Amino acid sequence: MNREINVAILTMEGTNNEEEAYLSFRFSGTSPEIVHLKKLENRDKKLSNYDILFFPGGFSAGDYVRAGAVMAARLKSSLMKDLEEFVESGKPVMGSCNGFQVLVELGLIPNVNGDYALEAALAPNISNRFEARTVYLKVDKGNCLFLREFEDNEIIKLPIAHSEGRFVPKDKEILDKIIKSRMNVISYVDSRGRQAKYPWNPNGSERNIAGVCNKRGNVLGVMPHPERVFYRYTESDWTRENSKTGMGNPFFRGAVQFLREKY
Amino acid sequence: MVELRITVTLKKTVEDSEGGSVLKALKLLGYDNVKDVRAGKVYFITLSKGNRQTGREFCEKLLANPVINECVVDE
Amino acid sequence: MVELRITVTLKKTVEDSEGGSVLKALKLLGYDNVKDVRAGKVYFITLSKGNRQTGREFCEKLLANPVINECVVDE
Amino acid sequence: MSVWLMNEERAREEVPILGKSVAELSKISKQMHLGLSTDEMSRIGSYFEKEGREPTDVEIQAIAQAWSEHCSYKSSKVHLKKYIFGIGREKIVAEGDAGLVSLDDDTAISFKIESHNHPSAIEPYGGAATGVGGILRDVLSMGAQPIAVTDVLYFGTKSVKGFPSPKFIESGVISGIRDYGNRVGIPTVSGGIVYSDFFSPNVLVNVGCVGVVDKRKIISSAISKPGIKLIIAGGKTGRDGIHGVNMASAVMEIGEEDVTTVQLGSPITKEPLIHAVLEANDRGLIYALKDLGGGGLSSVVGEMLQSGGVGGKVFLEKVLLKEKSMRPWEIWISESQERMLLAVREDQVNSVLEIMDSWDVTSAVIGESEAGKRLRIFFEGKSVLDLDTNFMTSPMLYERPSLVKEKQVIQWLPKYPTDFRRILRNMLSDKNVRTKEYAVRQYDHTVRGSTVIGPFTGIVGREGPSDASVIRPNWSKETGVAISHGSNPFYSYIDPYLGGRAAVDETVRNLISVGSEPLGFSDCLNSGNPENPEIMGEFIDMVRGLHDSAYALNLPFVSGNVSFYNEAGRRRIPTFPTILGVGKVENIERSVTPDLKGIGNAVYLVGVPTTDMGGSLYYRHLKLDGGRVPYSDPVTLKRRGWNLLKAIRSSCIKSVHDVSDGGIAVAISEMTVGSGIGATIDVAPLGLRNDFAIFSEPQSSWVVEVGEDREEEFVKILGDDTIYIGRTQDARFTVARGEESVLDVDLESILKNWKKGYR
Ligand SMILES: Nc1ncnc2c1ncn2[C@@H]1O[C@H](COP(=O)(O)OP(=O)(O)O)[C@@H](O)[C@H]1O
Ligand SMILES: [Mg+2]
Repeated sequence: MNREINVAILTMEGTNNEEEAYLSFRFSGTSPEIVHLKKLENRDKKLSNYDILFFPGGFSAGDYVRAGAVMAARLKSSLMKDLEEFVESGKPVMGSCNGFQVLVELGLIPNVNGDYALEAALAPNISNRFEARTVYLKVDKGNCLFLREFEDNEIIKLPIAHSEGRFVPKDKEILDKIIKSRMNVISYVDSRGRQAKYPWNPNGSERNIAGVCNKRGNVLGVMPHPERVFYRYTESDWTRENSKTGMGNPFFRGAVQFLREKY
Repeated sequence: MVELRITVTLKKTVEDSEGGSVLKALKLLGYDNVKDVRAGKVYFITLSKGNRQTGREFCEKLLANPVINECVVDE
Repeated sequence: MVELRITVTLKKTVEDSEGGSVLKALKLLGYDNVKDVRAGKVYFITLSKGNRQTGREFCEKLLANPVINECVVDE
Repeated sequence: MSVWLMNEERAREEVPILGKSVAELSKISKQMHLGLSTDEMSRIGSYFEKEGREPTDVEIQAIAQAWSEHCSYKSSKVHLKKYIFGIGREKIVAEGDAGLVSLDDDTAISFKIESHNHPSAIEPYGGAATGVGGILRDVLSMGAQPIAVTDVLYFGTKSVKGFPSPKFIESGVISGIRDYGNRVGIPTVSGGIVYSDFFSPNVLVNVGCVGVVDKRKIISSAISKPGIKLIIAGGKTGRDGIHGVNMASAVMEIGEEDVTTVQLGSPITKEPLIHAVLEANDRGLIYALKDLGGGGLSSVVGEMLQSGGVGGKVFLEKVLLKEKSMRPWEIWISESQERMLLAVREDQVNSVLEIMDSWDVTSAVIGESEAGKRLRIFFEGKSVLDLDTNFMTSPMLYERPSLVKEKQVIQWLPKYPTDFRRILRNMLSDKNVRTKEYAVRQYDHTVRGSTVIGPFTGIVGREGPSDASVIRPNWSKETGVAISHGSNPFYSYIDPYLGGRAAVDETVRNLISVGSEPLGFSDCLNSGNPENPEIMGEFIDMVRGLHDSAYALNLPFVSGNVSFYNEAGRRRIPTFPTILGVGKVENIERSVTPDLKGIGNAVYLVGVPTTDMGGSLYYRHLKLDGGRVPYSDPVTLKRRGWNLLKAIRSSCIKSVHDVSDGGIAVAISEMTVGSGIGATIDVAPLGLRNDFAIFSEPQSSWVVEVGEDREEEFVKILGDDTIYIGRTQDARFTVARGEESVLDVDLESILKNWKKGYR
């Protein structure tokens, strides 16, 4: 793809990570746009005009009912077909934090059975508190296009900030399929890269799941926030480390590379 | 065994953002027949012994803030 | 006018962290008689017209995620 | 609340005051919850005598709002003018709801700290939440994008009969800040939590906000032309918060629960409102702007018109209401949250309304400015207020009697301690020292992706405290904004003057510690009843202290607030300031954190221990009078601080931590927490007894880790202000005096004690 890459960053009242998502995309060489859900609902804007769709974090509609529930319900009632088409065209779709919650509520993640039914939920953290800190994560990238710039099994650190991040699959069958298809691409680990309990697993997620990619590899949902550590200077321990770029940077680079090669 | 249901809501005089946000969402989903939504919390508490009075103590000591909340205990 | 009460709780199979922390807090307050606490949300919804079925639609479309939630509608 | 009604008709009501006796006037003031003195009531009387008519309820309520202590600073203004307002004026870029200093050629920093003490005492959750909401609006009012929220909290430790328990207050306040700040999407990055029975039951919630604005886009709040339209945007107007300012201007009584003043705030109404206002400003569509806080529309419209020298008219029925039955005076003074008033040129009104709508924000045109000096309010066609704006917005100022009580200063000399390790452990696990992660980790500090230094830094999983936070407001620039606070109620209790100086010192120390140059302060002044001469005396002492330090540093106070009447129950709070300071980090790459960076580096002390132990943590633990409060000399602070800054900028320094509660022993311990690296120091060069050497809290002091090959350069920059005290090492923190061992403690036990209560 030689033309501009158009990114839609979806927003409504309460989503509040659109700024850092916007900047991360802009500094990755794309043309991002913050799009209010209203404009899609009333057909002022069309999803199909974008190359990447990003669901930012925050508290859409206050997260009052359940994280992501209101935004997902609105999207489902007016835009589900467009969303399915977007996903099926193979274009990259990503959601972080509240965005992940919305993707799960929409049935776009994990979607192991391919019918966009609800197969999982993000329940309240086992600690029953909001948790804001940096966590260690292991990347098992599989075919996920957002993760292609990482080494396999690479240990990374990203910030989290959520109170409903406990990944719960509908049943064992769904969980097995997720694992078998290597869709659990990002997991919480301890400082030595081992699966471990709280506090390393900050929310009590099943199998320490922090991020899930769909089978095709183009839809990624993650609880941590790659868009907040685009540069190394916003990593919480950057004064002790000598990394070159922020650990969130490769997510965006990956998506851009993918589009440039594929289209 | 005693089973209590304790419902904690905001007093009518206090603005309920959660209820408001649900109202707005339901309307946007096309339900024009929804007139009002009040949101609250509910606790199902199992006691080995006790009664509604115990429930009222829970309200007072932990579950509700009398300045903003109403607390109803059902057995 | 129809008044619905919709109660949304976590399924028994899903660990209820809020209920757990209320249980812990009540025990710390000295209530050893408390055996179990389940926490949930409740919505009081006023409709100009409708019935329990409408309430069930609200559960499905917005208020509950069947993977983790139970949703009960009372009129 | 008993709504005071003359009769059941909704529109204009007359309040007969002409020719009334003093006693009758006082009764009217009480009944209507006006909080006006009889002097003030008489002054209103003579104004209306000249007008030849009785006032309406709307008029009387409007005047009461404008003349409340909260809105008018009538007891403090004289002193603020004398001591605070004049300092460092050339450094102030603009003033208004918040104050501005310059960050770089194009950008200014807008910031302010404010108390929300009274609302939080009545309803901790809503009080704290709306405190955050209010301070965000102040910063937004200048056209600035908020980049950080801060909160300094003072909790009681004892239950007081008739008031909520300290635990209830604490968890309510913290949840309120969490739920509002997180939802609105501005990181809460700095603050403090202090526990003392001073604050039982008078909890103090001081909240700050910092924002940035393009200098060409700073918005004024003054309207100086006729025909400018007034647009109210954001939340709807309800009965909530009526008479909030009058409540904050009186002593709280036991069991007082005036429900109409309780609000919880709606962060998801605010969140899009911030976007919408900033977009309108970016497109140059805002002529003037102000937020609706204390006093509601009444204060805001009055001040916007008066400061620009015009009059105006408002149609109250155009205001979007939550409840239809509201009376005109209620609409006019309602303090409903999440509202902004935009003044917009007529031809730009539609564009502004469209922007609001595109963010799903409700808005309405409610009036306009007019030539002249009259403010006229109409409701459904009837005139309900017609006042001279100058009269309305010029309250009586008081120079209340003050009395400075001579306090005797006593210092006990404690027995020489036998177990330094135990003392250190107790200090580290003291609620005022140990980690505040149980609260602060519930606040999102990374949202907006610009937090360069957050509240905790170091190895992931075992982070220690940082001294100031640093935000990078523009991803294309290297510049950072440093944010920190200073306050010490323990010092101020003993000596409000030196306490004031120490608060400035701490703020500056923290800002220097991360490698920033301090630019200015905002001050939140907490006190008791100003009608008590002794308290007024303390107040004056405090502002003199602030003045003497800030003047010597030539750093301005660009904004702030005064909270009197914090004296419910038997105990009142000390008179003391919370200072919010901002600094400039030239290049974020050079900013530093307190966690030690490597084994074998040199450890230097900048500063010298002191024998002034008044209010120190060590003496508080001993429960002994410590004598004079540590003395801060701004000249020394300036020399040491700015030299240290030079050293940081030339990269000589690996880590820095300022010396505060618990002295250098606690400072070094905290440096080991986030790093897992220890230190061995020798206190022989410091003189003094060992306990004074390591536990005293000298002002203008820092512990510094210097890279092995940079020592010479460092010492050259700091000169006599620095003393070599030891080196970093593995696994232990040890203190010796020559051959004699004073303290030896392993890092795990430091970590455990400091993290007590978290996890
Ligand atoms: N209530 C609070 N809100 C936000 N940040 C806080 C709060 N309390 C403490 N912090 C932050 O946590 C860090 C450590 O705080 P503290 O232990 O009080 O350190 P210090 O005594 O050096 O100020 C600081 O960065 C401080 O700004
Ligand atoms: Mg400090």
